[in-house]
Amino acid sequence: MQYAISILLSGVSLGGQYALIAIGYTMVYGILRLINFAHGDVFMVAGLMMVYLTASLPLAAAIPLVLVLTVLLGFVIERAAYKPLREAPRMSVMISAIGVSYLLQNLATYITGGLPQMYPEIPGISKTITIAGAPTKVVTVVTPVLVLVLVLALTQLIHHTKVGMAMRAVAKDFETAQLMGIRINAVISVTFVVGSFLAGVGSVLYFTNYQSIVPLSGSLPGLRAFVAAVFGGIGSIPGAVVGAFIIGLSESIIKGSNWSIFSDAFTFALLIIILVVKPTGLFGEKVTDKV
Amino acid sequence: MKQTSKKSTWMTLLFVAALLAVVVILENVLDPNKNIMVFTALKKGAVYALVAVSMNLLNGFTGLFSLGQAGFMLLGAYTYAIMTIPAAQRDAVYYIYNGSAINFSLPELFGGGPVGLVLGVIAALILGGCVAAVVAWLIGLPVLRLKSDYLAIATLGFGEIIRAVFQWDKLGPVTNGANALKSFPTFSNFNIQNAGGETVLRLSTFMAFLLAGVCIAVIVLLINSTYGRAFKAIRDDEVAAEAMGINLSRHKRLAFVISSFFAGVGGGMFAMFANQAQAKTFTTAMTYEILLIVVIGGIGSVSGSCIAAFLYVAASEWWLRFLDAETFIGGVKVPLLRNGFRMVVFSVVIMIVVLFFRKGIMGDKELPDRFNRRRKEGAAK
Amino acid sequence: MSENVLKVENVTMQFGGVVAVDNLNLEVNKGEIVALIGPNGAGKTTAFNVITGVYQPTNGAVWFQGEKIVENHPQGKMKQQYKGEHAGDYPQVLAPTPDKVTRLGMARTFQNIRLWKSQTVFDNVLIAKHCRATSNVFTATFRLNRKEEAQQRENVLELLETVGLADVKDELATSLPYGKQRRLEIARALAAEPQLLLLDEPAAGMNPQETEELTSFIGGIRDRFHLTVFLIEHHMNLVMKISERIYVLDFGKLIAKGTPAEIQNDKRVIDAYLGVSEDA
Amino acid sequence: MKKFFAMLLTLALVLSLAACGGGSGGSGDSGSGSGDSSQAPADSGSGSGDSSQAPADSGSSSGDKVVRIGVFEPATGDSGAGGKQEMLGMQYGNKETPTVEIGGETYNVELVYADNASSADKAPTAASQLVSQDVSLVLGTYGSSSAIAGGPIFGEAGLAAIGVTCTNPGVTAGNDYYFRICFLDPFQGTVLANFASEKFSAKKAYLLGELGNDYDQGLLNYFKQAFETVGGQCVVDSFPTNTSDFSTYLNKAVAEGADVIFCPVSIAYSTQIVKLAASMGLETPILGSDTLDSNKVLDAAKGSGVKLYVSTFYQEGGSPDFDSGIKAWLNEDSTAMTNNGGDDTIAAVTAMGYDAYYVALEALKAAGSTDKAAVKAALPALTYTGVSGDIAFDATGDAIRDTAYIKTADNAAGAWTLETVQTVK
Repeated sequence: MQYAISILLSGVSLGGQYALIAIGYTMVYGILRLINFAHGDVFMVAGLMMVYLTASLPLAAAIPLVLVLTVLLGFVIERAAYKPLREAPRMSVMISAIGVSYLLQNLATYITGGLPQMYPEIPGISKTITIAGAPTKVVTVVTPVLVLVLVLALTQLIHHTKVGMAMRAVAKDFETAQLMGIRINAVISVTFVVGSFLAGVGSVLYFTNYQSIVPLSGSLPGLRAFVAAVFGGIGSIPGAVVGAFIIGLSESIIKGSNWSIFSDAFTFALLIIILVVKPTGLFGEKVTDKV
Repeated sequence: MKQTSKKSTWMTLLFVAALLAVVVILENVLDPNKNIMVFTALKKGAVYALVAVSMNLLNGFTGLFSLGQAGFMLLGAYTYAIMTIPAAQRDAVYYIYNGSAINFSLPELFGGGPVGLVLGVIAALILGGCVAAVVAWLIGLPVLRLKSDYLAIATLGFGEIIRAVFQWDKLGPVTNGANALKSFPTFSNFNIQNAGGETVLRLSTFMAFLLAGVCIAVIVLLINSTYGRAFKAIRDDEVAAEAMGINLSRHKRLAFVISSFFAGVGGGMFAMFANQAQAKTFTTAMTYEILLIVVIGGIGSVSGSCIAAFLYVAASEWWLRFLDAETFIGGVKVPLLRNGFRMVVFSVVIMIVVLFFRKGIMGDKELPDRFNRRRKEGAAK
Repeated sequence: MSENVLKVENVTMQFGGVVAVDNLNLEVNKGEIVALIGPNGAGKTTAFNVITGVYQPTNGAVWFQGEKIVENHPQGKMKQQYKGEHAGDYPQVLAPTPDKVTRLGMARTFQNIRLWKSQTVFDNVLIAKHCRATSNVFTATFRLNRKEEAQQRENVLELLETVGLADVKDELATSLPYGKQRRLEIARALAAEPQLLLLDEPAAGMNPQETEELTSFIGGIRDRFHLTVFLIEHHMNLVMKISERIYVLDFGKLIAKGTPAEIQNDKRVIDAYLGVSEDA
Repeated sequence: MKKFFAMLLTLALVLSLAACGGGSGGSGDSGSGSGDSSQAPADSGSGSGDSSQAPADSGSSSGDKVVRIGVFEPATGDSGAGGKQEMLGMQYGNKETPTVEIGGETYNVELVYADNASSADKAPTAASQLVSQDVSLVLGTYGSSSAIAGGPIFGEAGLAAIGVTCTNPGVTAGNDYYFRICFLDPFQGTVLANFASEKFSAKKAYLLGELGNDYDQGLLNYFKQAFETVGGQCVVDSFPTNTSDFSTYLNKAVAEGADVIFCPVSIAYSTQIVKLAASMGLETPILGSDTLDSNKVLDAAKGSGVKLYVSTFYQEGGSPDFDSGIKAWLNEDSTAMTNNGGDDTIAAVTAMGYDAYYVALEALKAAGSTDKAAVKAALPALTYTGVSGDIAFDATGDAIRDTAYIKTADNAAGAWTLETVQTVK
């Protein structure tokens, strides 16, 4: 019983953290039709920045600074690596994303010297508590709540502000939105800013739970979050969140079973199955090609 | 038109033959230890060239963005290794599992000795390709219906699944679980030794070039055949291709299977190069490396992929190595140089290529095209 | 029956709640040139897409050379949404892919030109021959199909000469002027050795002189290759001059059929084109 | 113009990140001071700074003869941390004894580095690099699969290699040119299994390793064999590469009612596992192999109630001279300190690297020449008493060792204390 609860708890908190990353994927994909492979690495870099900044700054200053820097990083990546390729074939942009991911990982290896870095303890959420006999951290409980709050705020932003409307328009039809005078680049930048911000928050939660950061720390959570986004229906924010919780829970359950070595394989098998059976995911909209 | 194309075919053949001859001569004339870097880089370059060309067949010529190359290489590498480890060595290699489930080795089945070695190695490589091809056929059924980036992510996931399966200890008696497979024939086994055990003729680099060369030649022949033209039609415009009677699913699967076949052969050759086969080597990072080679060489150019493979290997693992070492010039430490800096510089270079030289080295042209054009321009003047 | 090459029978194509083609019936006889006309958005291209297998019709059947090649009835969600008639008449499901339809002997061109951009004029036509090749991938790779390949190349060259593109055969397809690209698309369709040629607005974007040339060109190839031609067109000059019979589509419905002279005087056609109010 | 702007942005990004890391590199750990790793002034000592590509420096020692020893170690990748610590031992050895008498002449010893990036696909080129630089013998590598991939290259070139801490039997088996000075996986697995049953009277063990890592899986296998022969029961589990969520695994161990947890995983994972165990308040003892003998792991356990036991090659205090010497060096050289993980705790691999360096010197002396064939010929008969014990090679080139140290983490002091010395005959 206690075991089952601990598995559920870990699944829920994982799911929440994946959700925050998955939103970044799903928003970018919705607008640019680009799998932003570097997103997971932005998440990792956010973690590393926290490690380095807390060494010289108090936590209260470091956290906001990390979020600002993460947002800046997302913005710069978009401007430097994706914007010049706006007219290029989709494959080129994706390759550029892979290149950025490669660069961030190598940079992290260079800076950390490949040594695992310990994430600082954050008072309040790092504390260990016991729920129904299962020990866990406060962050586990905080995560789903925070995710809900952020997602609600984000849906408000998307449905009730001008920039949100612009985002929906661009996602629906890139060219037409452009013709209608929507400043595409600004909208895309906002998307990256929001996505990176959420990744930054996600990294604080994630690394408070799993404290060691290595240059590859971002790649696997990133891929899983992407799978979650696809699962929920790419482009749909509620879809990404639901997908993330499903992926987080199922990962946790598989790890708890005797088939734990296939936990990654299972995630990807799930992805392939959903893509083949229902390519639009749980909440995605159907798009037909015109001849 | 016909004449010139025939001529350029001959020129290419001649060029390749000359290249092979140069490789043999160099390998036997140069001091093998002082210049081992050259030959190691050449061998790895040859292997990567083949894999990059096979990826280009899919990504560049058929327009299918697949990221499963490392997975297919893994299949080829394991098949090759399992088929060629000498029976006597099996207990030592599979020491954790108290011996292997498979107790024959192809070179020995073919009678051992030099003939058995050559036949066995070639048969095992082809078998490796076939295993990769069969798996590609199976996963191609569902996956190839997906569009561009979904296909990419699905094949990427497939690579991860394959890796997990091969690392599964229940399959240990066949795959050796997490342990590396080793002791199988490598390129060095093709160096001819005299009775005293001295090497009289070095053919290891030559073998790598020959095998990769033959495979690449077959791919080039395919690309220039009616099927290759159909692939290009699919890449350029799927709807038009289908309207002109090209069966999309059949041709896509064909390209996928053939590409995987050669990735499998390339994987077998990679095992020969790396002296061991271990699932954890064949990561997504490896696929990315190969993809970057394809991009640097030019998507849709076979010769570009070949040139880029050698450049990439040489640059990343040889020429830029000095960036990793802390260096003093006149007693002053050069800033930034330290372990890991090489890869940072390298990835910046890659980003610059991706962003500003999007066509890569060759664009979608081939080497002979370039010469032909120059000749034409010369004639025009 | 053997006389008609193409027969469209009670075809309805419905996208969600929108009926793009409504209970369409038409026939094209051997050797004829038949035009399908109608205002923009009337469902002409959709009809073409149903015939060539790009879309699966919601209901109805398509016959080609006396053989039923397409058939469908409303399924799944469509059962409730279906607004057309004859729902029970087509129990089978036949849904060939476009390539199969082409190999049966039907080739088409596109409204917005779809040439293979990176290929030369010659290769564009040669690739269309692929569907008639008998070689498999091995014989093709190892050049065991030399005879066939040479034969194909020769045919393509002849074809290019017929359509007057032989002098630009090594140019990139996209570097040709617009009129020639249209012509190349037709040549490419011819290379697939069809009995029925479907042309989707072949004169779109052409000036009067080019249209004039095209008119005689279409007639010419029909005679030369013993074709049947079914075309969608807006240029009334061309349509009236060339076609033997005309079908008129408006809002997915067939509103008139007949000879050019009959159509020119049909009140409903004139209303449709001039936009007189609909009673529905 | 736009392109230029984009390029500028990219550059700015790269530089700012590099500066951010460089500026505070190494200070991530408490109490390490703000050791700057990248822009360290040239005080890093000739031992660590020198490399073959430092023409100015080799010029300064002109006149003396130079003998080169290849260092085939990972500086990046999963095993980068361990590789660096192993190199520290060699570097310290080199600093202590920078010259060697060979055939009556004094040679300067120069260490030549090649980073194999902990990866079997980079190992052959790294090995080739060393061969081409004309080294007399090679030391390394941390991580057996790189050793297996590089081994045949050395073999072909007739160059002897001395494995320092590559414990997989496959490294030396079938390769005449590979030697090693450490014990092997079967030995280590058995030692720990016996320890578990003797110390904790454990009946059930939870075994956790990284999927596809031969080191982990090999040890799990031997532990299981040995533990089952003493009447224990094992639950074996593996996690996929790059896993960072270990809570499920630890919970599973608790749920299974395991008496001990055995996780011979690499440093990157073990720090996470130990840290997590600490925050969970896990009471089950954790047993680790030589990879866990790292100050990073110690750091993770510090201040908690985790019971951590590791088997290792060396225990601090085994050689007081060595201990104090290397600590002094670490404290004075900030780069070395950073590479050691930010403090001056001595890892066993460092001691092994140190011994390996001296074995190499002995081999050169015994050979009486810098010729690699002579060095190789001299190795099998060599004996040397290092800080980690007596070293001699058996017929396959493996070290003849029968002793392993088992240490436990003193979480209050943040130091290792010797638990017991296990011997298996």
